[in-house]
Amino acid sequence: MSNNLKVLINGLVKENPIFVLLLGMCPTLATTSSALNGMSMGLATMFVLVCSNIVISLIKNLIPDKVRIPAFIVVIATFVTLVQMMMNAYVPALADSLGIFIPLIVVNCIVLGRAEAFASKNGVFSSFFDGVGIGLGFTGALTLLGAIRELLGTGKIFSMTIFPENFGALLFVLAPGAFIALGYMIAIFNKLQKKTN
Amino acid sequence: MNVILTAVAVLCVIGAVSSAILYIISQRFKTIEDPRIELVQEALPAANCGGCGFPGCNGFASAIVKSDTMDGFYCPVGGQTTMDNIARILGRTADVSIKKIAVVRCNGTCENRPRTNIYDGASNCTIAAALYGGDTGCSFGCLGLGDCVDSCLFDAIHINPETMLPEVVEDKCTACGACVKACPKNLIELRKQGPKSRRIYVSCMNKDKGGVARKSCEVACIGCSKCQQVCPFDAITIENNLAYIDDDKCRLCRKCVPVCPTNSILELNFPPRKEPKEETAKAEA
Amino acid sequence: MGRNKKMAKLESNFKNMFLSLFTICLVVAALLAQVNKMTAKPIAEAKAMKLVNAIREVVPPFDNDPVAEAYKMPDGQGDSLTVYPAKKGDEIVGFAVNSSSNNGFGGNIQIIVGFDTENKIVNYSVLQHSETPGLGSKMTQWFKDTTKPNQSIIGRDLSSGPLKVSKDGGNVDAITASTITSRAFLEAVNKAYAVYKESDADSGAITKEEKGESK
Amino acid sequence: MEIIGIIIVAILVNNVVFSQFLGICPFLGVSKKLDTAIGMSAAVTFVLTLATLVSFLIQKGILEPFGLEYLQTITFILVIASLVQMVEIIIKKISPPLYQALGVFLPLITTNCVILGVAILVIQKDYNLLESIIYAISTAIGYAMALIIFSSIREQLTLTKIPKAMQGVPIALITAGILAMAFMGFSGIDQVFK
Amino acid sequence: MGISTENCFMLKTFRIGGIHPAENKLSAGKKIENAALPAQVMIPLAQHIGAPCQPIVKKGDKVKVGTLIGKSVGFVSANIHSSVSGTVNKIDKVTDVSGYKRDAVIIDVDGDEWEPTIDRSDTLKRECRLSSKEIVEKIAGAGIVGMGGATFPTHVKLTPPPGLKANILIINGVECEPYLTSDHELMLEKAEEIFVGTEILMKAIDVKKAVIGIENNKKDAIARFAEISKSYPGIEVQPLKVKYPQGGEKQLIDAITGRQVPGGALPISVGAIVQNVGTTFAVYEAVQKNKPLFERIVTVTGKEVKNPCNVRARIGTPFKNLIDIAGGLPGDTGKVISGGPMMGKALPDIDIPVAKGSSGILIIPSSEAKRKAMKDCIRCAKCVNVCPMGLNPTLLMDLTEFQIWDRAEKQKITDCIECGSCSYTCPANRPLLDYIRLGKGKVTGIVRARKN
Amino acid sequence: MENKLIVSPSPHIHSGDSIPKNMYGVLIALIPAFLLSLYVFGLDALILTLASILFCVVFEYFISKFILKSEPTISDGSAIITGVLLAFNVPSNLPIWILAIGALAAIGIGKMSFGGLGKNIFNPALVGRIFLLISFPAQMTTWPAPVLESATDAISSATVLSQLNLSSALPTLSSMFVGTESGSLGETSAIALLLGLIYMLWKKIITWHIPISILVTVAIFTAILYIFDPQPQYNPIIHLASGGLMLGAIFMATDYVTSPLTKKGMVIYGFFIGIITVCIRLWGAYPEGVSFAIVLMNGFTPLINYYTTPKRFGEKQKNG
Ligand SMILES: Cc1cc2nc3c(=O)[nH]c(=O)nc-3n(C[C@H](O)[C@@H](O)[C@H](O)COP(=O)(O)O)c2cc1C
Ligand SMILES: Cc1cc2nc3c(=O)[nH]c(=O)nc-3n(C[C@H](O)[C@H](O)[C@H](O)COP(=O)(O)O)c2cc1C
Ligand SMILES: Cc1cc2nc3c(=O)[nH]c(=O)nc-3n(C[C@H](O)[C@H](O)[C@H](O)COP(=O)(O)O)c2cc1C
Ligand SMILES: Cc1cc2nc3c(=O)[nH]c(=O)nc-3n(C[C@H](O)[C@H](O)[C@H](O)CO)c2cc1C
Ligand code: SF4
Ligand code: SF4
Ligand code: SF4
Ligand code: SF4
Ligand code: FES
Repeated sequence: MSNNLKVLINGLVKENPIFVLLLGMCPTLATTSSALNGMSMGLATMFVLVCSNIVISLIKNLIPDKVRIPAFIVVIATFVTLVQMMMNAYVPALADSLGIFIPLIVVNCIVLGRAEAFASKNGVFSSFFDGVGIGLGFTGALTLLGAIRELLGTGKIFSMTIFPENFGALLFVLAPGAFIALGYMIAIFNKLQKKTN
Repeated sequence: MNVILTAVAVLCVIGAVSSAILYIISQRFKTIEDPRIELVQEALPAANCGGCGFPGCNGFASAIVKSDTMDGFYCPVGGQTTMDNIARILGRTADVSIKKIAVVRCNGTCENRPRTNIYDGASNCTIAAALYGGDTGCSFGCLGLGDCVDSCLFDAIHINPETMLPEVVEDKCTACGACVKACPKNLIELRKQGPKSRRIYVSCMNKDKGGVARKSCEVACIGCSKCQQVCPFDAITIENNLAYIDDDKCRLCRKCVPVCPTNSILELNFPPRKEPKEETAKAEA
Repeated sequence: MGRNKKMAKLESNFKNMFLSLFTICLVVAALLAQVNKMTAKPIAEAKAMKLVNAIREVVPPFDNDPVAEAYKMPDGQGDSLTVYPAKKGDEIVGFAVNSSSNNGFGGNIQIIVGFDTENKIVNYSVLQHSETPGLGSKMTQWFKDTTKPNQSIIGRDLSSGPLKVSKDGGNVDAITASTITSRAFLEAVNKAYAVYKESDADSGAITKEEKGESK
Repeated sequence: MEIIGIIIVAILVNNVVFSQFLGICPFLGVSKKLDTAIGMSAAVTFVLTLATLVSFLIQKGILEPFGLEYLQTITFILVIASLVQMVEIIIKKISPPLYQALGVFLPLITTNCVILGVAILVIQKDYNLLESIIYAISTAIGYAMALIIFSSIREQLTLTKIPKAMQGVPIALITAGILAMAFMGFSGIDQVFK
Repeated sequence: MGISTENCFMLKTFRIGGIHPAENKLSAGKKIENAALPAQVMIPLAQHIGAPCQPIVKKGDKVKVGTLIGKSVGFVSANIHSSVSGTVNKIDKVTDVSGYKRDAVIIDVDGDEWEPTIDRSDTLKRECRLSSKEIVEKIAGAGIVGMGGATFPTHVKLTPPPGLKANILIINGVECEPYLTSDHELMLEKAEEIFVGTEILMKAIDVKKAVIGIENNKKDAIARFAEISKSYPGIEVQPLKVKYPQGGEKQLIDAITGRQVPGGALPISVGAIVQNVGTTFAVYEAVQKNKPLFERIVTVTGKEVKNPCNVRARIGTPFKNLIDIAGGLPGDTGKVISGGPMMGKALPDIDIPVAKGSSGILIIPSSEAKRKAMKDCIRCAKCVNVCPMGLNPTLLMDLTEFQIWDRAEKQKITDCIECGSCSYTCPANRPLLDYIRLGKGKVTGIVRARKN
Repeated sequence: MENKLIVSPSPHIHSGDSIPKNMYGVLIALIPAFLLSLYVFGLDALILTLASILFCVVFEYFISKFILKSEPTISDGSAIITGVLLAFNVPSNLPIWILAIGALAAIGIGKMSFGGLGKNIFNPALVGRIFLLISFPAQMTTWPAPVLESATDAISSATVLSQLNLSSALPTLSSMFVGTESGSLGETSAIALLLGLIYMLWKKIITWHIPISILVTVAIFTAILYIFDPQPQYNPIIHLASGGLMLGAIFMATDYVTSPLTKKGMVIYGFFIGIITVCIRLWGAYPEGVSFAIVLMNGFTPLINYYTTPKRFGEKQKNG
């Protein structure tokens, strides 16, 4: 179990998909205009990640090497489609605001990357924890970025007012703000990591 | 149920078509890609420093997979463990390479070697070396402008602000040799790290005649050949008024160190000498 | 699962490759089709709910099914808008008009505007837009603020002429720094009014069934 | 006029990278050298156009008639993945120099959201075939432009000593942010074409 | 033939870049004095571009003024002659202008006895009946090298590669370096001799036309030369606008003929050969008077120098002796430079011997000697605008610093003539030329390695 | 020899030119425009300019001292220029706290993130300005009327350019040239800015290539449109004299750090700035496009530098 815990922590910090691996940049930038959106995107991705990790680690030996990647993609795409349908059915507003980035989870390098690098080599339990760890890392980073952008842009976090909206710099909820906020976050993350080392 | 059937039919057709295509592709690919390249590359440290003599880790991996020996392949960064791993991947036995380390062969500290002029050009050894002999009487010695420091990818060599000479950090140096190439005065040499990092070497490159050399630097090798005479293993040669200790022959007996009249032989990481201490003191005086 | 490691992987020959992909596709397609069947209804419902809620918001209370009774009316510019009549008992209490403009800052704006029977705007709701958050997107609330009579359009009677922003000589204050959005929004409102005007005059004459069919 | 509108919007107003956020990973990854950026741009243009065409046909020819729109994601990604590999094989076979210049980027493209994103977007936007192709090409040009400017900026940055913490991705993101700010200046230009 | 009349209003000059530093010609108009013979001379065996000489004397040998003591080895090399009479003390390593210790013949001076073949009279000898080949041989024998600073063996220059032929000889009387006046004084005092030298050179390379280029800040020399040129058909005097580095070979050819020597090519590719006035005078003396090159005019100058002057010094005389003629080393000395302030070499000490290429000794007070702290480049493009070769110095420096040699080569780093205009101009005090010189060397090495 | 000689590679003399000399030269060239803005907008202009300088200098000092841990270089004057130009690019009634955010964006994002003077890719003052324009569009696009009594239209709060789009009555040309129109602080008087240009050209701080190519491009482009359709919004004179064009062309596009190195490059750069400016002005949502055009072309500058070379000696042989 402690091993699984390690796998989990690994995903959260040492191999944080956004700050360290720099994968899945598109949804990171596009869906973090608010903390809620960021978190939802993170959770949706985490769901796909965990499910596909489990399934792939289960069926890994049934798949010939040469069709490994297409098979993985099909599995991932299935879960993505499931998420898509669920969200449309039960949280349509959120589905609207995440838009095209829900189907694009399919091509999120993290998901395929973990399938390839971890799930296809490990057992179900570790794969599950890997999915949860990486997924939490991703969700955490997205939520944090979303919260920062929302706060700087509109003075709110999760729609709770922290300071009057008039003082928010609109730029942060728009496209340029995404790049700039993420840029500084990575810089700070690097610096902190260097310090702890 | 009908809906489900069409879905199944459509997806299966698409799946079948793509798998057929992929099969053809895989057939063609078979001969081209050697999967071991990727495996080897994974085993490498990914520093892409070129220390192995190939253009980056990928180049090294492709080259070693194509060749059928381990000879001539050594990743200085990853060291022996990495080479062992690669050998395991490729099913070969790795050469036992001896760990080396960079040493700077100049001991002309500010005290030992007084400045005779002031250098005021760009802070770069190669530029200064192209201009003139240097800001001391010794035109062979370290210029202290740090080309070696800039060249090191591993942060393993630093100028000591007191001596103005570079010092190598033992456990960071990977013996990649970048600094050896960078030094315009050819002062840096990769030598065997030695057991417990114990090393002995002549820390001087001055080829001037004894008197001239001595005048410009207190610890210059004057080519007096005393060390050569005392060495029981014939490890020391003298050429152009300069002694050199061959690290293949040297057995670290330390006999040469005290006889040097100018203290230009350095010993590193040895325990303090017991009784012959006085002798050294005498030699120093 | 440790045991699995010992199990040899399937060989990459044509038959295996084809079969495994085929099987995966089969399973997946069946699964997805099933789930789709399950979620199709909630998705449609969610969509419908959104519309009904919007209608409910913009017209006086009603007890009919305005969506079922909806009909299309030409807006006089070659397009037609959907009108949802709201009835209490059999009495018409108002109309919700689904209107749009393409001239927003970010393009298309979809709104639904509710009128009572006396030419007055009851309320509006923005269904869809891609205006800038924090700027143009303020239109969802801006024109409802009845404490500021110069910017609210609630209760306005459009028979005296179309609404215009004050910059263009009208009497509606535009959203700060979003004149473009405001113009587009008011354009959609004015279009809705034109259609409302038509259907108001006709509502008694044309039966809802006939209109409903044209939906 | 409509077509020109699509082109201008796709290249300048809603630039894929700076305002749509598609294809950011290779945008950050392959933009360190100008030469590679140019090769990558060419590869993206080619694959994007082809993939949009094929997926458009699949959508209109198979999925919609059978009412299988929900299989969009899965079929598109399958088709695109196979397509990219096929293209790679073909180029390798018929023109090795072309492969050297462009083919090496192909594997990177499969997992690039631009391709799938544009394939889905043209369906969402309800474009016809011609419009879809135009949109795909313009998007690719916008991508190429972003990639090329960006790599030239990064080449220049490698010749200066920027603060340690900012080196690499952080400064690249800040630069992209400022460029995105500059591209916002074009907003509203599309109105002219309506 | 007189002053060329075209462009009297706008003086001719080269077309790209250039700067105009304060001229500071402090020793202008000072008559050439003869330096006293030193007690000992150190004559370096490498005073030219190319292979160093082989010494042909040994310790204890007696030599006279003009005795051959070093024989050239290889084609690009030049003979070395004794500049004094006396006894060879030893052949040893001596720090020379290069800043490194290199072989030199050290001679203890004893009297002043010249080789008898040398014609020591002052009379002008106009006629020269030698053939082109004989002239070149004589020049080679006299060990003449370019005295404009490059010290390229003159006989090599006069032997164009097969297939190329010169059609114009340009005499470089520009002396664009600030402070220096040795060429100027030489032109005033030895004008006729220079014209004869020019005629000899014209004969050697078989051209009908020669142009003497002089910058407009030497109006007296221009006037005198214009006067004399009337009696020398084919030789023209061309006043030039004052602009550094007009003395650079390529710039001078551009200024005078409007032809631009392509990158990597020799001047002969556009049919021109350039010789310095000092070299021309040395040619006259060698051919007409049999006198090898063993003395030269050196300007000793500097703002704090008591008596800036132009002296005729024997090769091998320590700089210190010449500085003493000018009133000794000022108390506030920061830098001693061999040559001009733009291209000269700073010396680590002043016991270094005068060589064939030493045109001046410049002493800079310490307040001006130290470079200001270097800042980051602000990309002001001033260096780009002043570069006479149309290069991009700031980029070249960066490329060198980051060792991107392929781009440096594409950016024509090897075209740099090391004029220093870029470093001079840079508001951020960047050591542009320091790095470019380094990069140029590296790239030249890479290119050469590729050819082999 | 008692004192040691100094040895360095050639050249051994220096022109004496320095970074502060250039920077303070630009500041001197900005004086006429500043005086005019005082005259037009009164005390507000003074307060805003001083505050902006203060913010920029203080931010630069703190960032370099405490975050980058390097020697602060505020004395070189570049932060002061950034401050002045930022102030010149905002309306005179902008709240000070917004100005502070703009200064932070300019210095923090635009300049110090890249390492400070000389390393930035984008013009810091304009990064600050666009940051504010996007973040606080309302405050950034409402201009107070000039405090001057003689102003043509004392109630109007729109700049000439926003009136262009509304095609309402245009102010007189002379008022635009002299600068009694409303607008951002520094962009009101073409004449005062041109004085600055002449000064900088005279002092050889900048060359003519960038400003002239921008102005000529704008003039020709709008003139062509005007010939086909003589509407006031196409009038080239109005385009030249109004808005931030002069300020941008003379003081901001010419920023050394962010503009091309070669003359060819400068002309290409200027040409595109001109074209983009006119396109945004006439057809975009923003009334003014100079700042966007300049920042955009700042982004293209490395590419231009990569592909343009100075005129090489001997490249095209012109013998004769
Ligand atoms: C990031 C950004 C987003 C904008 N979004 C909108 C918008 O959604 N709606 C709009 O009408 N104007 C929008 N604008 C335009 C400007 O706010 C404003 O200058 C516009 O041209 C009209 O200004 P006015 O309303 O004060 O006349 C936007 C501007 C920026 C900088
Ligand atoms: C390898 C080499 C070969 C040369 N060959 C010739 C030659 O054949 N003819 C010639 O006129 N000059 C020749 N030169 C001389 C150069 O063109 C040039 O005059 C010399 O380097 C000094 O010029 P500068 O002081 O302007 O730099 C040669 C130079 C070098 C380095
Ligand atoms: C930047 C630069 C400046 C030069 N200035 C002069 C000068 O002022 N006078 C001069 O005679 N030679 C000058 N030279 C040397 C000439 O290029 C060329 O070598 C010389 O005129 C050829 O004649 P020589 O071989 O007789 O010396 C300069 C060279 C360079 C590169
Ligand atoms: C001619 C000239 C124009 C300048 N223009 C600007 C400017 O528009 N904005 C700015 O922030 N700094 C400007 N500066 C100052 C400085 O170059 C600028 O802050 C650098 O970009 C900072 O690295 C200018 C400097 C000069 C010499
Ligand atoms: S000190 Fe020298 S040999 Fe050691 S790692 Fe650094 S560069 Fe390589
Ligand atoms: S060892 Fe060599 S490279 Fe290093 S500082 Fe000394 S001279 Fe320079
Ligand atoms: S030294 Fe070289 S780069 Fe500098 S100005 Fe002169 S020719 Fe140009
Ligand atoms: S002159 Fe100096 S500051 Fe200006 S561009 Fe050249 S190197 Fe940079
Ligand atoms: S997430 Fe878009 S390319 Fe990686």
